[in-house]
Amino acid sequence: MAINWFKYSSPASFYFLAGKMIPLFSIAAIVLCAVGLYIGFFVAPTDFQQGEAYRIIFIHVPAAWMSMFLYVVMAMWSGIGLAFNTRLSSMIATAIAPTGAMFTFLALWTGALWGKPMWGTWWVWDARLTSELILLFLYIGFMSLQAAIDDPRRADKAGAMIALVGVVNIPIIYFSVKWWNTLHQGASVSLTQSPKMATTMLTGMLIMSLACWMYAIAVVLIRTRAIILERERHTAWVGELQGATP
Amino acid sequence: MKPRHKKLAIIASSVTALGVASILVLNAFQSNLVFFFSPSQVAANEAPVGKSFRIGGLVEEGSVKRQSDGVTVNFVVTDTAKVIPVVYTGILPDLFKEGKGVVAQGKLANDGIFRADEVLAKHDENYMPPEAASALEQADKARQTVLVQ
Amino acid sequence: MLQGCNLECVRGDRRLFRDVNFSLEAGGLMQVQGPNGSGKTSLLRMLCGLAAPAHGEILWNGAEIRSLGGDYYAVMTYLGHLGGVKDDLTAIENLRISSALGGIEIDENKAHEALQHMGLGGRELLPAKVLSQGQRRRVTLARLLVCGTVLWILDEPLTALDTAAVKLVQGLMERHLEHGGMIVMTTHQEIEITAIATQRLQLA
Amino acid sequence: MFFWIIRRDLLLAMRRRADVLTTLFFFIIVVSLFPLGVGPEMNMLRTMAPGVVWVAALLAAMLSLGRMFASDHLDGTLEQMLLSPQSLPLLVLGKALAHWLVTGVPLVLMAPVLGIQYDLPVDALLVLTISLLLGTPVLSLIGAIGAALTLGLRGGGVLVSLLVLPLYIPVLIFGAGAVEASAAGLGAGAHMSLLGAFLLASLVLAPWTTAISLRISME
Repeated sequence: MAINWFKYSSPASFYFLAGKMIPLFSIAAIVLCAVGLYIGFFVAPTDFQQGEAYRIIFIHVPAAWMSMFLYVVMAMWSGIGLAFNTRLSSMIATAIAPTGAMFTFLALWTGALWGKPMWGTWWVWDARLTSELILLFLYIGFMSLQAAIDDPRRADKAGAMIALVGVVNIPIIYFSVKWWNTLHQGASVSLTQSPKMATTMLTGMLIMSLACWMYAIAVVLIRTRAIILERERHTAWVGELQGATP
Repeated sequence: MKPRHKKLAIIASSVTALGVASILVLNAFQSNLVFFFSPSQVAANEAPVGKSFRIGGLVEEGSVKRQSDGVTVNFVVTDTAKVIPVVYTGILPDLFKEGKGVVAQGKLANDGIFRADEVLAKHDENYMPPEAASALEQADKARQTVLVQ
Repeated sequence: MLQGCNLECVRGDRRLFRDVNFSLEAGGLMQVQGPNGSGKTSLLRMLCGLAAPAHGEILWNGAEIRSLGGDYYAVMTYLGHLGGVKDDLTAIENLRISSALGGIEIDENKAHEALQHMGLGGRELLPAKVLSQGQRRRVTLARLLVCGTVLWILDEPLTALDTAAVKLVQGLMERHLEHGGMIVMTTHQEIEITAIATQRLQLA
Repeated sequence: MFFWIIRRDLLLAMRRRADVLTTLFFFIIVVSLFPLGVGPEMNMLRTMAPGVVWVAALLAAMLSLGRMFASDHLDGTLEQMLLSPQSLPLLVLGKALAHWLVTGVPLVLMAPVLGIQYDLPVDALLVLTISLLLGTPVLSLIGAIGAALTLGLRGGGVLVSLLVLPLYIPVLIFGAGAVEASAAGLGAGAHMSLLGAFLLASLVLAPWTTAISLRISME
């Protein structure tokens, strides 16, 4: 292909490319979220055993998926930054962390709200819940470590180490419901089996996941742009940018 | 030792250590690291004696009986092989129904009745509208009738 | 042969230096000069492989030093401005451990000799915390007597030393250069070392 | 070389006995405070004991983590280690082992005595000691990663706990779980074999990770 990918790996060109993409992803996130919530609240039928309370699934499951997915993506970009010394990938990893932590917190919170009426408890120390809590701690550790280091290069690399060490937790979260007898139910959607949900419910959930995904991309791009500006503030192109918009 | 040999020795011992570690993990998973025990495990004396633990299974159809005080409930937990009678005083979660999953924490008394301090409902990963559920149930029944015939 | 090509150093937001080039042959001495904060220590840390240059490469006999790893560390001795002397260990223990870290294990007698040569006779068994600054520096420099490496990278080796010790160290360096060794050093003092090739690297 | 490092660190610890004893006394005091706080009800104390001893061990190990590399960093010895022709992961393994010998082993030896305060039966004391014996080296090894990453940072002490404690959770769960399982008559085999797996895996992976982290922090 004729596209020069390396061109976009320089912070300056990525800055402008991201600027153009942010509106697209933001609009996609808003539209998908509206559609997903509409399906979730008005179209999807009542569940045969949980009644209306199951509708929290439309936020809970996408948030939980994103919390794990974003961690893997963050570790991957960190690892690339560590291995190939590419500044941009480390910046993206730094930008992902707060969003990932937000989704982890959301998954835990909505899970508690769901657990109280259904299971009869806000919280149990079963393997799924505990490992998801550890994930939140890992995000927090990553962010605090980076915040404590003044030299951005060292911050990137040190963060990458903790992100990569923490990756072992992801399969533990995912498979915890299979490996141990947990109170948490198993996965309703998986690659190998047909989904164990009614089609409209599944559609709503998938659309909400897509919405969360688009939202995450948009926010991460915005945050990456801010990080780029901060780190490159002494370069000529940022100077020109400031000159252009006084 | 030459540096090259030293390196090989380090790699070999690392791989061995990781291998043994995975064997140990697999070994552990065959044993009893669980959130709750099934009635069969309790019957096989795999559950703790005289200590608080959790049992999990299905609430047997037709076994739920409310006592006269209105808050004490008797029911039977089954995993289709073995059963454990349970007594519990307190508020039950909404999802607690006959034929559905349940996890109860408490102690097994000498009379073989499990005295629960806490009862949690465990639901499965199936989500569908009630009509679909009843249709499925009917299909299931129909199939069983066919099998019986 | 040690070569630096187009080296650039960035600390935080500031670029300390760029396009630094040099080439150091056997028997050569390179003196790195420049005012405080010009990046002398940073350059030395790059040359010994502790820090990576923001740009450019450092070659030892034609190979990038980072790819050589332990093979490079085996022929190089770096003495930073922190001496690596432990307060709670005696001079002799300090010397034996630091040279063992450098890959050469020496016995008590050899360590004794080296310390004596550095003018620390009779103080070998005192814990380092009771030694003066200059004496601690001598313990650090005693490593040069036992290390047996080709390339010495010395960050301000002469600070805190009295005139006698400065002479001693200069003599040590001269002998090292005569035997085909190489030295990269920073110093604010005037030094009198005769070498076949002395070069000065000025950092702005 | 490996043994040189261990010998050196043990020698240093000998000359600074106060540091070692502080950690041990911290452990003893924390464990002894709980019965005072929750009251002398023996049944409750017996159930709490494994958790309390393990949490105290975690905290004690973490308190001493700061010292693992800090003094070597301050006096320049750490630079020498990084520039040693010896393999850095091996040196790190030596340092972690020395850290364990100095802080972990005293805790393991002290634990049965403290368990008596909690009226633990003899077989539970034995399981507790074995679980600590398997688990405390893991604390030193994993802690080394955190100590290396936070080297020379402001507020490194608090930060290291934020990084390391989540990674300690599995050790805590299965370490304390071993005692509970054996007290419940289930046998602690599964827990022990998991702790053993943690130990072996961290023996291989932690020194290597710590070595990379040290190079990052020293750059």
